[in-house]
Parts: sequence; C-alpha cells; structure tokens
Amino acid sequence: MTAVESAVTPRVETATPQVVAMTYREAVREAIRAAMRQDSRVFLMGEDVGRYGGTYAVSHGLLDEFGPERVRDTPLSESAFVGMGIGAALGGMRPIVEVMTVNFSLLAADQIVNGAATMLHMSGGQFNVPLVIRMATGAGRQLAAQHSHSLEGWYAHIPGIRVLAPATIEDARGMLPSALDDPDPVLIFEHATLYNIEGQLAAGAGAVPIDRAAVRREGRDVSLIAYGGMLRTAIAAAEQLEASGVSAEVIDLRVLRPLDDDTILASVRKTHRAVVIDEAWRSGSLAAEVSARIMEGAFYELDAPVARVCAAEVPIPYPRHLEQYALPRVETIVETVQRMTTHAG
Amino acid sequence: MTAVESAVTPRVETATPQVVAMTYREAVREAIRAAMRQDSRVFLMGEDVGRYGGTYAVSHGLLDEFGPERVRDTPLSESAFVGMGIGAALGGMRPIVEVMTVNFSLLAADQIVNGAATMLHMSGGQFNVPLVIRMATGAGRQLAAQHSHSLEGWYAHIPGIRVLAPATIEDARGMLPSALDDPDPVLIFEHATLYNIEGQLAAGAGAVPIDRAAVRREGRDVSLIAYGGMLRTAIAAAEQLEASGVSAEVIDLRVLRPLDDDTILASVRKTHRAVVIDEAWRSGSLAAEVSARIMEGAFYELDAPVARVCAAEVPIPYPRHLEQYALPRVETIVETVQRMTTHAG
Amino acid sequence: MSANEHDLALLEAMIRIRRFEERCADLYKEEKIRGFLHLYIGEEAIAVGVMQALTPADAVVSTYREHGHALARGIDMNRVMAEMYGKATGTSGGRGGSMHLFDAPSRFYGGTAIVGEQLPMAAGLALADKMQGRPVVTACFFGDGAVAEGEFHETMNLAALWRLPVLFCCENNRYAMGTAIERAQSETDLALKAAAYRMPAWPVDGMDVKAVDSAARRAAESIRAGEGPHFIEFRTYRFRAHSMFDPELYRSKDEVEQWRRRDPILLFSERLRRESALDDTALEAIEKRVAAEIEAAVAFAEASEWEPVESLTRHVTTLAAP
Amino acid sequence: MSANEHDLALLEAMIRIRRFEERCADLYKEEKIRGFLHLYIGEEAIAVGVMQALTPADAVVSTYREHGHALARGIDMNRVMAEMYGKATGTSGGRGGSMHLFDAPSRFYGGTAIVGEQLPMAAGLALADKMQGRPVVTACFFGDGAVAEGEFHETMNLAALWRLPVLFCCENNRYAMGTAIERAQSETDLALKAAAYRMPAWPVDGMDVKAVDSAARRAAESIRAGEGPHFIEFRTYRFRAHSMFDPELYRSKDEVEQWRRRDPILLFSERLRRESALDDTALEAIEKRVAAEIEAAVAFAEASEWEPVESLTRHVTTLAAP
Ligand SMILES: Cc1ncc(C[n+]2csc(CCOP(=O)(O)OP(=O)(O)O)c2C)c(N)n1
Ligand SMILES: Cc1ncc(C[n+]2csc(CCOP(=O)(O)OP(=O)(O)O)c2C)c(N)n1
Ligand SMILES: [Mg+2]
Ligand SMILES: [Mg+2]
Repeated sequence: MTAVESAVTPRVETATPQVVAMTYREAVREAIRAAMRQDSRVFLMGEDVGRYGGTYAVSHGLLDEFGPERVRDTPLSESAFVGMGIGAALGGMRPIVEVMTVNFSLLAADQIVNGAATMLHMSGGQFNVPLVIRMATGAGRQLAAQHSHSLEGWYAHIPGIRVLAPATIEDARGMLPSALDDPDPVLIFEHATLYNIEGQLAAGAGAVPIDRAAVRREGRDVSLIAYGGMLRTAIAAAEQLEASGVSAEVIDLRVLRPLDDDTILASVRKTHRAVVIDEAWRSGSLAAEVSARIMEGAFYELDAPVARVCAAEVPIPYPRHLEQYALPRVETIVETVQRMTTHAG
Repeated sequence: MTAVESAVTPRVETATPQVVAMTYREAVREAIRAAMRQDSRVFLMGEDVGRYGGTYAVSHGLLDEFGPERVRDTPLSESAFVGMGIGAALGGMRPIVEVMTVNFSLLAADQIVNGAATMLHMSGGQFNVPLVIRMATGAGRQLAAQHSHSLEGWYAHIPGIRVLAPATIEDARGMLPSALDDPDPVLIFEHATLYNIEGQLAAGAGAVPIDRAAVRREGRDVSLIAYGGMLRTAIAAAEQLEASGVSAEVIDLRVLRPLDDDTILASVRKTHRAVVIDEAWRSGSLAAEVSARIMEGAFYELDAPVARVCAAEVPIPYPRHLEQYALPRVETIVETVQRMTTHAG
Repeated sequence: MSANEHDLALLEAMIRIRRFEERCADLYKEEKIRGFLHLYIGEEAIAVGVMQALTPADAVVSTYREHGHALARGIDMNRVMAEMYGKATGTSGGRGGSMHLFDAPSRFYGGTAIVGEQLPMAAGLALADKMQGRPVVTACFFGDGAVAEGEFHETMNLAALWRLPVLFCCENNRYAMGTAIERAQSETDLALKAAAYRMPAWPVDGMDVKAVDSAARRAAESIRAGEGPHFIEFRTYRFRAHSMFDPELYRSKDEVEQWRRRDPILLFSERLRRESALDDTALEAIEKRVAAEIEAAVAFAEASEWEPVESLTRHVTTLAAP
Repeated sequence: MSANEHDLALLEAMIRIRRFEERCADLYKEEKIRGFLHLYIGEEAIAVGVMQALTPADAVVSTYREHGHALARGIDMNRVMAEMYGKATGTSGGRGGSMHLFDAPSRFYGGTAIVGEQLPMAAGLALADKMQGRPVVTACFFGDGAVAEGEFHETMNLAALWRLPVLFCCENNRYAMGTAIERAQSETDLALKAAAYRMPAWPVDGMDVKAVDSAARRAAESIRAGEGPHFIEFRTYRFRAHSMFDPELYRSKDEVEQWRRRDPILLFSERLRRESALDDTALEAIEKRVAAEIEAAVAFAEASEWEPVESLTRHVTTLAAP
C-alpha cells in the first residue's frame, strides 16, 4: 500500500536569501542526498526506493543521481534486507535501510531486536552496527487496521538502539546525518502525515543533536508532551488553551530512546502539570513510560496526576469518522487540561 | 537451545486424598492432556513438541497418547505455524501453538499483531480467532542476549489479544482451559525458571478465571506488584521486609492484558505505596503502564511515588554474576521499599 | 447450464468486475472511497476462472487487491460497495474498507494488507478441513511479489510436507508495486520455484479465462482427491497503477499498451463472437445488467448509515472490550 | 607445506576440536560452563575443510554450534575456553558464552543463537565487500533446520539476484533438535532446493575432510571469480545430543552407532595409515600437543578474571549508555 502524494523535486523559492521553503518529504530527501554525496559508504536500500521513486516519493530522483548500486530496490523480503543492512554496516558501509512502514517492520523485528541491538554487547564491544533504518509510521490516512500502527514505542524498549521521531522540517533534515554519525543502530520514524507539511529551512541547515527533547512552545500552567505526528496536535491544543487563559508548554520528545528526562522534568517542575499525548494505544504506550518517569522524578512537584491522551485501544478502522474518533484529538487534550488546571475550576 | 530439565511423567504422590504434588511443568502438561481428552478440536503444534518431548519436556508423553495428527512437530517456521494456528482456529479447530520461547516469537510477530489481533475487528465481528499460543519467557538460565527476553509487555500493548502469565501451579493448570474457552487469541507466557517448581494442587483442579489479578499476600504498608517469574522474588522480598517490620502486600498481575485496575488500585488505596517489579527492561516496560495507571487512578492516595524495580537496560549477559546483577533482586526491592516507607525513616 | 451459457456467464462475470472497479476509480476521485484502492483491472480472468472450480464449502483467501475475488465469489455487490465507502452495511461493517473485504457465509477470509501474511492462514484453514475430514479446497491468491517473502517459503514447505488441500493461485502481473519481477526474483519462472517444494506447479495464461477455468478445475479435483497442494502461476498484467497514488514511473506506456491488446475481456468476447456465441445485443444486455447492478450498489452505499462512533470499540474482542 | 603435511594438519585440526569439546562436556558437568552447550562432535571435517579455502580477509558467520568453526578459523583456544567460562578474557569479554563467540581480527562474526538469523547478515557482509571491490568470500554456516526458515528463502534469493560472494555451508546433520529432516522438509535434497534459486549447489560427504576441502576451494575460487553465491550441502551427523539437556528420545542408539562408523577423524586417520602417512608415534604426538593446548586453555580460563558487575552496562552502546 503506498502513497506518492507528490513526486515533485525540491522547490527552492527563496523566501529570504538565507531561508528555503520545503516540505518534510523534501527535507528527508535532501538529507539522504547530502549524505550520499558526502560519503561514498552511504547507500539506500529498500522496497521501491528506486524506480518507483519511493512509496512516499521521498527518494524520488535519487536513483537517477546515484544509480542502482547505491539506490537499491529490494524484493519484498523485510527480514533479509534489514539483516543485510546489519551485515553491510559491519562490512564498513553506512546503509540507510528504508522499511516502507512500521507495519512491515514486524517481519524484521528479529533482525532489529535480536540482531542489530545485541551485536555490540554480545561481542564484548568488538562489533558495532552503524545502521540507520527509516520507516513511515502512524495513522490518519484511512489505511485501516494493518497499516496504521505506531509501534515506535515498542522499539524504544530495546537497549542498544537509538529511536528518533522527527516532527519538524529541521529534524527531518538534520536527524539523518546525525544518525549516520552514530556508531550504533538508529531507527528513524517519519509520520506519514508529515511528508506534505511545508516549512522554512535555513539554507545551510544540516545535522542536529539527537540526544535532547525540545521545548517547542513555552508555557506556565501545563506541559503537553508529544512527539512525531502528535506534535502539531499538541501545539493546536496549546493555542486553543491560550484563548481560554491556560498557558501550555509543548515538549517535543524528538528522541524516544534514550528519553531526555532532564527536559521533561524541568518543564514539569515549572508547570506542575503534564499531559502526555501519544498516537499509540494507551496500554503499554511510550506515554506510560513518560508518566512513570515523571512519577519517579517529579512526584512532589505535581499539582495533579499526569494524564495521557492516547489512541483508543482498537485496531484502527477505515472510515474517517471512526479513525479520527480513535486517535488523540485537540478537544480531548483541551478538556483533559481544563479538568486538571485550576483555571477550569 | 533447549532444556529438558526432566522428562518424568506426573508423580501423583497423594499428600492428602484431595491434594496432588506436581511441578509447574506437569501442571501445564496435565492442562494440555485434559483439554485434548475433552475436546477433539484441540491439538498441539510447534517445534519439537512431539518426538523430542517438548523443549522443556512439557509435552512429554502426549505424542504417545494422542498421535502425530494431534501433536504436530513443525519445521523451524515460526511465522508459518503461528499463522496456520490462526487459520486452523478459523477453520473450527482449537489449536494450542507452542512457540518455543518468546525470543523466537519475533519471527511470528506479524502474524500475531497484524493477523490474529486484527481479524475480528477488520471483519466487522465475523471472524473470531480462538487460538492459544504458549511460549516460555524470561531470563535467569545463563542463555545470554538472544535467549533471555521478557517481551510479554510488548504483546500486552496490542488490542484484540489476551495475555496471561501463570506464576503458580494452579494457574499453570487452570489458565489453559480458560484460554481455550476464550473465543479470541490468548497468549500464555510460562517463565522458564518456573517449570521445575513443585506445589500442591487440588486433585480436581481445573479452569481458573483469566480476568483478575490476585492478592498473593496481604499487607498494610506497601504493595509489591509483580507477575510470572518475578512473583517469587516479590514474595521473598515481602518476607524479608516482614522481619524489618514492614508489612508488604503482594499482587500477582496474572492477566497482563487486560490489566485488572481494580485489584491494583484497591491495594494501593490500602497501602498508599507501590513498587512494581518487572523482569523486562525498565523503559517501556509493563511496569511503566502499571505505574501510570496508579498515577491516574490513585494519585491522591499515594504517600510516595510509585517505584519500579526492573531489569538493567542491557542485553542479558551470559555469566551468572552479571546476569543476576542485571535482573531484579530481592535486595533491590527491599532497599527500594525501605527508602519509601516511614519505618525505614 | 449449457457450455454456451457458461461462457457467457464467464464473460459477464469479468465485465461485472471491470465496470465495478471503473466506477470505484471514479468514486475515489469523488472522495467517496478513501485510503488505498488497488484495482484488479486486467486480471479479471483469474478470479472468474478460479471460482468456477470452487464449491460453496471451499474457502477463499486473498490480498488487498481482492474486489474481483469477492465479486466472483458471489458476495453481494451492494455490501462490497458499501464496504468501499466504509458504511455499516458493508461486508466488514465498514471497518475494513477496500483492502479488507470479509464474508463468513461464502468462507471469504479477506482481504489482507500485509503481503504474504495470508499464506500461512490459508494453509491453516486447509489443515482444519483436513483434520475434520472435509473434502474442501482453500484457494489462496497472492502476487508475484509475495513469492519473495519468507512466509511463502515456510508455507509452501509445510503445505507440501503435510499434503494440505490448498490451491495456491499466484497472480503474476510482473510487478510488485514498481519493482519488476526480474529485479525481485533470481528465478523468474515461479512455477519452477514452487515445484522445488515437491508440489504440482505449472504456469497458465491468466488472460485466457477458459484456460484459467480448466486449470483450476484440474487442480481442485486433484486436491480433493487427496493429492495435496497445487500451485498455479497465472501470467497476467495490471493495466492500472498499483494504487491510486502511483505515478507509474517504472514502466512504459508502450509496455502497458502491448498488454492491453491481451485484455481478457477483449480476447474472450472476440472469441465468442468468432464462435458466434456472442453478438452486440447479447453484449449490450450484459452491459445493461451490470450497469444497473452497479447503480443499485452505489445507491445502496450512499443510502447506508455510518457506524456510530459510540460503537468504535465493538469487535475488538468477542467478549467485553479490554 | 607438502601434501602430506597438509593432511596431517587437517587431522590434527579435527582432533583438536574433538578433544576441546570433549573437555567442554566435562567442564559442563563440573558446572564451569553453563547455559546451553551445543557440541559439534562428528561434524569437525566441515569446519576444518571449509576453512582451508578461506584467507584471513574472508569473513565467517556461524551458529550457536560454532566452537569448531572458531577454532578452525584460528581463534586462540585460550580465549575461546575463557568465553565458555564467561571470563573477561574470552573472545566476547565473557558476555556471549558458548553460543556467541566473536573475533574481529579473524572476521569471525559469531555465534548467533536465533536459527537462520545469520543468513541475511552474511549476505550483507558480502554486499559490503562487493560494493567496496574486495575480492573476498563470506562463509556462512547453518544447519538443515535453518533451511525451513523464511530468512533462508529471502537470503538465497537476494544473494543470487545480486550475485553476492557468499559461500552457503549447510551442515545437514539430519536433525533439527529432535526433528528429523524428513519431518521438516518436503524436499529433503537440500542442494536441489538451493539450485531453485539459480545458484550452483551440490551435496558433499561431510564426513570426508578431503572432499570438503576440495569442494570448498572449488566454490571459493568460483565466488572470487565473480560467479556469485554457491551452496554446498555437507552431509553429516551429530554424534552427541543436541545440547546438554537433550534426552535423545527421537533417534535410536543403533542409528547413532551406524554413523559413528563414519567418524571423520576415524575415516581420515585410517586412510592416512593406509597411505602410511600416519603411524602411532605421529598420532600420539598430535594427541599430546592437543592435550597440552587444552590444559593450558583450561588453566588460562580458570586463572582469568570475571568482568566486574560495575561494567555491566558497557558495550550496550558505543557512546554513553542510554
Ligand atoms: C509485508 C509488506 N511489505 C510491503 C508492503 C507494501 N506493498 C503493498 S502491495 C506491494 C506489492 C505487492 O506485489 P504483488 O505481491 O506482486 O501483488 P500485486 O500488488 O502486484 O497484485 C507492496 C510492496 C506490504 N503491504 N506488506
Ligand atoms: C528461530 C529459532 N527457533 C527455534 C530455536 C530453537 N532451536 C535451537 S537449535 C534448533 C535446531 C536447529 O537445527 P539445525 O538448523 O539443523 O542446526 P543443528 O542444531 O542441527 O546444528 C532449534 C529448533 C532457535 N534457536 N531459533
Ligand atoms: Mg504483482
Ligand atoms: Mg541439523
């Protein structure tokens, strides 16, 4: 199942000489292109990354520029090509493996969890695996139960890998080069509804740090903690809350493993209230981990219990109204905050 | 990788006329045997369940009694034989699929998560999947990084399946028949270190409820919440605490999905303190979910933040001293409790 | 029914699927159908031909490109169309959509969106039938792309090893999304690959509905006779894009044109005309019946209710939701 | 070295592995070695023969039954024994144990405990070599049981499709734990299965070290010449239990006895005696050297330190632990 919303090449309408307007999709493509131009060890491998132009058109044009040796279309063999990414990384290359979507990564789960994540430790530090795996994640496009998972929280449970969730144009452009510099396996989750968002990017923008969360919006009364596709929802909720006189701070986790406790706890110590927003199912979500860490690190700072706004615990249904109802919504976040803030008595 | 600690057939030294002494292994075997005798739709399928006698000798003797049609040795094809379990269940059978250990279930993760768990909902309620999947789980036997996972928390994240963790002889004997009566998929996680434990079982013991947690030990000062292989550790800690004057209640979760909030919260409302013990890695563990639920359901009842005692975030190493150090220990639990109880000022 | 009537029925069944999907493509542009939509246009002869060999007791397992299989299996077009819309009256109560058509009465087990995932399930259905002594066949449809997946290998081996009554119907349309079979398979003769598992396997012209029909009958008979699984590679071509999003950068208009000359509906109606078993009036009658049925299906879908949001968590589990 | 010297070296290499593992079995009973222990006894000719075809630049990938491969590859026996103990001086710093021997200098990539998992990694190593223009071979060892896994299928196809320099060494000892190959494979001729992926594949007597040696050389040469992957099915037998826990209910003592008559060490030493290339004194000398090396290895392991618990989380990530 696939969606080439647009196969356009990067538009560089310069807003100001220093700034470039581009989509999230183009930012990821630029990141891959720049890395492949800089380092001959970098190559892209996955289903339909070449001739098709990438399921989400991310790799459109790269085959023409770099050729089939470095932009490798694979058969439908998730376990094998992810495992080959491990081997290629061990062999001195810097593979970027694209698993079309997280839904299909289940077929490669063994290679990631028992393979990539354990190698360095099992070998007593001899063999690190500089592998980057990109996948699209998330719901919201009426793709139903088998194509709407948000399983990045699963992978964030596994020691030995780093898990990233770029939610902005800057991070879409900057996380990949940093991931390629990481000597260990890095998973990058790109929310499928973000590819079309547009934004401004500094002309020379490049690598960004991949160890810290970010405060996307300052606030006093409550901390809204989100990542990936939910960041926009959290910001929208913060804006609505503003109107009703509640000042919400918005934290973008960015790095799902290792979690940046400092940024999370600093915000909660300031606002004394937190709502964690996660598109995954509530039970066993990453939101639970964040809530537990706030419990452990800032319990005595809390004016109210940390709340979670997650997806309903149901395989995501096809019809738009049911799907939207199953996912975290701005209204739900706003209501949750209003219930917990003194303002909304 | 396999361990037939003993291939003995059930000893029925009647302690009292009403009570039978048996091991956890024998209890599971009896559960399978009784189900197969009662219901011709029930059959056992998995790697080495037949001629070999079961990796953990659980199915020893069943091939002789029921023959190769109903005790089916499979090739090493986890994805296929789990998926065939789904099909056989849809076709009117009641398959018990044995995945040798949870470590290998990663190869069948797609069939469980995208297949078994979604079928009923995707089909609008037409096709339920009465499939039972048993697997050994856990560390503690020096089997190193690829054979020591505790991933039951992962599966507890998935709507559409029930997840069980028998920690006692009664549950080893009684959860399987209840799981077979469940019209939907049920995963049963048997901790590999439990197979040799001995206990008394009421002669006629059979099905047990699979929707509630259990209070294994009454206490006043703190709730120790555990499941599976960690229950014994929690009870041992409770006994040590008793000596130092701390009265610990021990909750056995038993059912990892859906979690029994009532029992958990009732205990916390009584003790006002909780420590969640989980053999899985801390980040994204089921312990995080339990902590988050207590935050949401009993925040104002808490005298101290809920604490977690989990495995260190490291692929489990081979040497005994490192493995034991990586896993939750009685001392750690006791210290954690002492830090949080007034008694230990 | 007479041979001639049978032939006309085959033709009508193919036209019915073709027109239904052409309408679906329009409805997609009108945003009545959303999500993914994978058209079967060009491959109709396979679904129609294979279904001739099946009885109501047999089981069918398919992919996300399954509208043709569902209609050929006899599922009410109203309910199929309602499912495309996501209405409560759909085959799956609207929850599944285009990729997840299910129908218990006709033993139609979907509608899977994970390539290759349905193969083990099909083998399991066959195992259940075998263990319960039912002389039925499970027909499992999948594409050439699925052949590269590990689950294909594991299932072929187990099905052959346990001699399960499965009819493996490989719809080789030469592409997996944008990846041509030559770029995906070291051995592009898929029947040869299947034979390596020690099961009867042969290629058939998937553009010739009669060839499909007779091959499927031959295989089904042999399966019912206890000869174990059979594999047929149906050689066909996808006339439309992989899905509604596909810009088709990976193949030439010319290649598509070549194949369109082998359109199964075109070939078969020409043949029937040659045999003067078909004339314009007969064809018009077919088109009229089909058009009317599609109109009715659209009207039914339009008039149908949405599932209320209150029942979102229904069917997560059979008993109380977790 | 002369042909005769080479033969004696082969014999000594096999005896060295045999005696090492016999000692490991004793050490297991003494609880010096814990966890799982899978002995290679009976299969030594394969590891020894194949390694003759490899250069130091080549890569080796193996299973949990890899002591023989590690020793034959030339990894210091002291460090192998220390790893069996779990000592800090072991090949993997003690963290891996018997199933996870690793050695960067000899490009020995383990030591995997998940059946079949190593196949894609081996293909990936070969891909890296090919992309970097290194004329080297990756030898990948796996058992007959692994052939049923989906990863076998996916890897064979990709390796053949991309013509990767992999030598697939299938150690067919006729059992996967307790499951005889007849109960696991619809096609028990594994070379035939491999050939279906369009790669050169043939069976070799795995009990004849010379046959293994020459087959491996032939394959390695052809791989270096750019002929793509090759598959060799080495027909062998496991004399001991699958692991130290296995009660061996699934096979008869008699069957095992039959195979013991084809003990690769027995066969080869008899042959060398016939060719009067070996006599008692020469054999005693070998046994003495081997015994001394093993004694030293045990002493080394015994004397070695344990990794301190403080460094538990070292090597989880290369940079600071999460
Ligand atoms: C496991 C998995 N990987 C990738 C995809 C994305 N995808 C959907 S259809 C498809 C191509 C399948 O090709 P084929 O099996 O030949 O069937 P066709 O679409 O040609 O009918 C791909 C790659 C998927 N749905 N599942
Ligand atoms: C994926 C997976 N499934 C099951 C196991 C348990 N197991 C370990 S070895 C083995 C048998 C493997 O047989 P084979 O590949 O022939 O190798 P051999 O042990 O005979 O050398 C099994 C089933 C495992 N380690 N990994
Ligand atoms: Mg295709
Ligand atoms: Mg074997």
